[in-house]
This record gives sequence, C-alpha cells and structure tokens, in this order.
Amino acid sequence: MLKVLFFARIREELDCPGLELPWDPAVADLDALQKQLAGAHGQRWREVLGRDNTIRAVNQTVITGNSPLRDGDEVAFFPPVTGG
Amino acid sequence: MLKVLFFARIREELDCPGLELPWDPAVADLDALQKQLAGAHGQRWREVLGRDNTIRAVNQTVITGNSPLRDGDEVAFFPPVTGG
Amino acid sequence: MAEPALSPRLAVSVQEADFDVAALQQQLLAGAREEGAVATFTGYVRAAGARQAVATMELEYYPGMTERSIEGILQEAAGRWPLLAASVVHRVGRLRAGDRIVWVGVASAHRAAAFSACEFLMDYLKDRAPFWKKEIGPDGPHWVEARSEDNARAARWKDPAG
Amino acid sequence: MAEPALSPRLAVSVQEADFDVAALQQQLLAGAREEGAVATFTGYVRAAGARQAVATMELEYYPGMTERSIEGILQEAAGRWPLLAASVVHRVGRLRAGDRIVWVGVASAHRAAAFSACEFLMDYLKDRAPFWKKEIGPDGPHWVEARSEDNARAARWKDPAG
Repeated sequence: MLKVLFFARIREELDCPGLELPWDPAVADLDALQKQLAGAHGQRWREVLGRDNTIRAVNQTVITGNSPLRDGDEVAFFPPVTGG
Repeated sequence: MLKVLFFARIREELDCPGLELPWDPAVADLDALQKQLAGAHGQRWREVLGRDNTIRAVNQTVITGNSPLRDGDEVAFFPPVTGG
Repeated sequence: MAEPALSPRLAVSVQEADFDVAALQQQLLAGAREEGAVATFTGYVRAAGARQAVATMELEYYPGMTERSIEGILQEAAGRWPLLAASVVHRVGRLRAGDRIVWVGVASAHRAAAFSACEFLMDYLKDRAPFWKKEIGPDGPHWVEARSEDNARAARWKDPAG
Repeated sequence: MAEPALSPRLAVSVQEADFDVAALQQQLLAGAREEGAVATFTGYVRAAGARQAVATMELEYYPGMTERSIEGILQEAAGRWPLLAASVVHRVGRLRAGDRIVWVGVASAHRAAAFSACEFLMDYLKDRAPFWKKEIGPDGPHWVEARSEDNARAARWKDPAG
C-alpha cells in the first residue's frame, strides 16, 4: 500500500487531498508513481501532475530526483513552499 | 558660569556629582578647565582627572580633542561607557 | 498541532490559535539562569498581498512533515550557535490582515548569536518549511508563488562563513 | 525618565521601572497598518559578571544626554532602513541578576530591515550610549570596564556596506 497526499494548489486542482493505492511492484519508484497517477485519472490530473515545479516527498522528506518506493511509504506532491 | 558634571567611577572617586564655577575668561577651553579642576582640589582630583581615558562632553555632546567653552556651558567628565 | 519531543529547550508548535508574545518569551526563559539575550521575531499578515489587497488568507501545512522540518531547522541553529533555548510558533488556517502569524524566539548568553540564529530560523522558515499561502482579496483567492528572494536569503547561510 | 519628542514612531525611555514586553510590542504597533515584521531584543542582567558572580548591579546614566544619544541612534537607524517604528527602553538604577534591563523593538514591512536595525541599535547602545555599570558581588562593588568587543561590533556598521 502507498499513501499518497496532495497539498495546496495541487490538492485544490485535483480536488483530492490524497488516496491509498495497493502496492504494485511495477510502480516502485517516484517517477513511475507520478506517471501512473497522471495517466489514470483523466486530463486534469495529467496537466497538474505534469508540471515541472512539483515537489515530491517520501516519508516526509523532500526528494530531489527519482527515488525507489517501498510498500507502506507515504508520498506527497506539493508546489514550492511559500512560508508564512 | 560653567556647570560641571562627573559620572560613574569619576563621580565616586571625587565624591562629587558636579559643581558650578563662575565664568573665568582664562578658563575658556576644555583642556584649561580640566587642568584647573585637577590642580585646585588636591592630590585625589589631580590623579582622577589626569587619566587618559576620561571622556568629555560639552552641552551633552562628546568632544574629541579640545574645544572652546562659553559662559553657560554644561561640561561633563566620565569614563568610557559600558552599556546595559 | 502537537509539540514534538525535542531537546528540552527547543520547541515547535504549529497551531490555528493565536499566541501571546509575552507568554512565549516567558516560556523561552523558563528554568534559565544564564540568559543575557533574547531576540524575537513576530510576523504579521500584511494588508498588501503579493497581488492584491488581502482581507484574509489561508495557510496550509503538511501535518507531521512541517513540524519535523522546523525541528530540523532548530537543531541546525543549535549546532551553529551557542543557544540556550529556541522556539518557533507558526499559525495555520484562516488569518486576517494584521494577525500574528509566526513567532521565533532565541535565548543565548551572547546577543550576536541570538540575533543570527533568530534571523537564520526566519529565513529557513520562509524558504524550506512546508507552508502554502492562499490570499483572498477583492479579486478572489489565489495561491502565492514562491519568491526567489526568500531562496536567496536562505542560501546566504549555506556559506560556512555566514 | 522622560519620553523625548521625536518623530511619532520613534520612542526612547530611560527608566527605573521594569517593563512589559507585550505592552511594548503593542505600543510599537499602535496605529500601524503595514507591519509585516517586528524584531525585538531583550537584555537580561547576567548572574555571571565581568569579574565575579553578581547579585546586583547599579546602572548610572547622564539624564538628558543619554536620551539624546539614543534618539540620535534611532534617527540614524531610521535613515538607514525603511522602518515603520522603533523603540528603546533602558532601565537604570539597581538591578538584580535575571532582571530585564533593555528592550529594543523595530517594526518594518521587511524582515531583513527589522533584524538589521534591531541589531544595529543594540550594538550602538552597548558602545555609545552613556550608561555605566557597577557590579556588586561577593568581592564588593566594582565598575565594569569598557570591552573592546563592543567597540568592534559597533564599528562594523561604519562601513557603508554594513
């Protein structure tokens, strides 16, 4: 199982705070997960998750570049942070 | 008339918060005033007012070097400041 | 909303509720015997937003990650400067122009360390901590874009001489 | 003890009475609509003095000149940074270890300006303002000597790039 979270503009544009996906060994890294999410939910998701400046975190740590995923991971997608 | 003030260690060592001197045209600058004060009140005043690091202010402005005085001026002698 | 377990003198709170600067400063000093210096920063919601006059804003965060991120910033500050205590309080949710939004307090025996750490914490909070701001004004709501200025200010500290 | 006439948003008080940091911060903000940032500094009397453990200290000042000197420092800060308000409160007389002794608060639309001006004001207060400190501990009273460190910190600001 993967826990997927969306924040801020991305959450709003997808109209979805997050979802849980059953573990799929074919979706075992961040790039594969993002591609799978972008492709499986229509045009809107493809657009929103196709943006360059999307930040990705695995288990609450920001990841630069791709990263392998493991069953049970929490993955978050969010725009650049804008402080208080 | 000159109003003369002493602060902090100098005030304490002279046991004098200040004094008023009648205006004397022969004591018309800071150096002359300090020499006059140092010479007219015994050994203690000579020692305390002879120190290099004494700061002098005329009318509440610190003066570096000598400065002419005028009747009515307020002159202060104090040690280097030590903040709060 | 939780106060994560840290070294006893480092504290983080992400909360909807307003805060009291005097009480926070008192907590910062609680149990301290050596403090010579306390530097604080309070941020207020501006009436002039990035794009428009702002009546209210919504601040979103990532519960768990946001607190962890701020803990990391505090520990980095404590490693760089001789701090006695440091505390961050950051509000989230709906805020109006003029409301308090963030408070950072640092206690140290040395005033230069207190100032530097306080400014460092603010720069990192602005640049790295997961908060997202949506401004709501006459033209409707819009998400604030990240400003390159904040990134530049935080980058200053990467120089070891900083 | 007086509050000299200044531009309405610059304020100085030299006083024996303790102060309330929350009330001071509130006063700093009074009437303000644009503040984004408030930086403050609070100095406390240390238990460890320059020479010995300190139970109490006496802080002496030059009534009139001390306030004027602080006004000059505030006006210099207001000329260097875009400030909305700046305030200095400095206690004098007999103070004990742990007592609040000085508070500096600066409000600005820009946090970097608030931090810089607050630190600048503290450095100048330590270096230039006419205060003299006498520490009273187990070995008796002694006047604190000026520290070259404070002079060096204040001198940093003389560089226009500072």
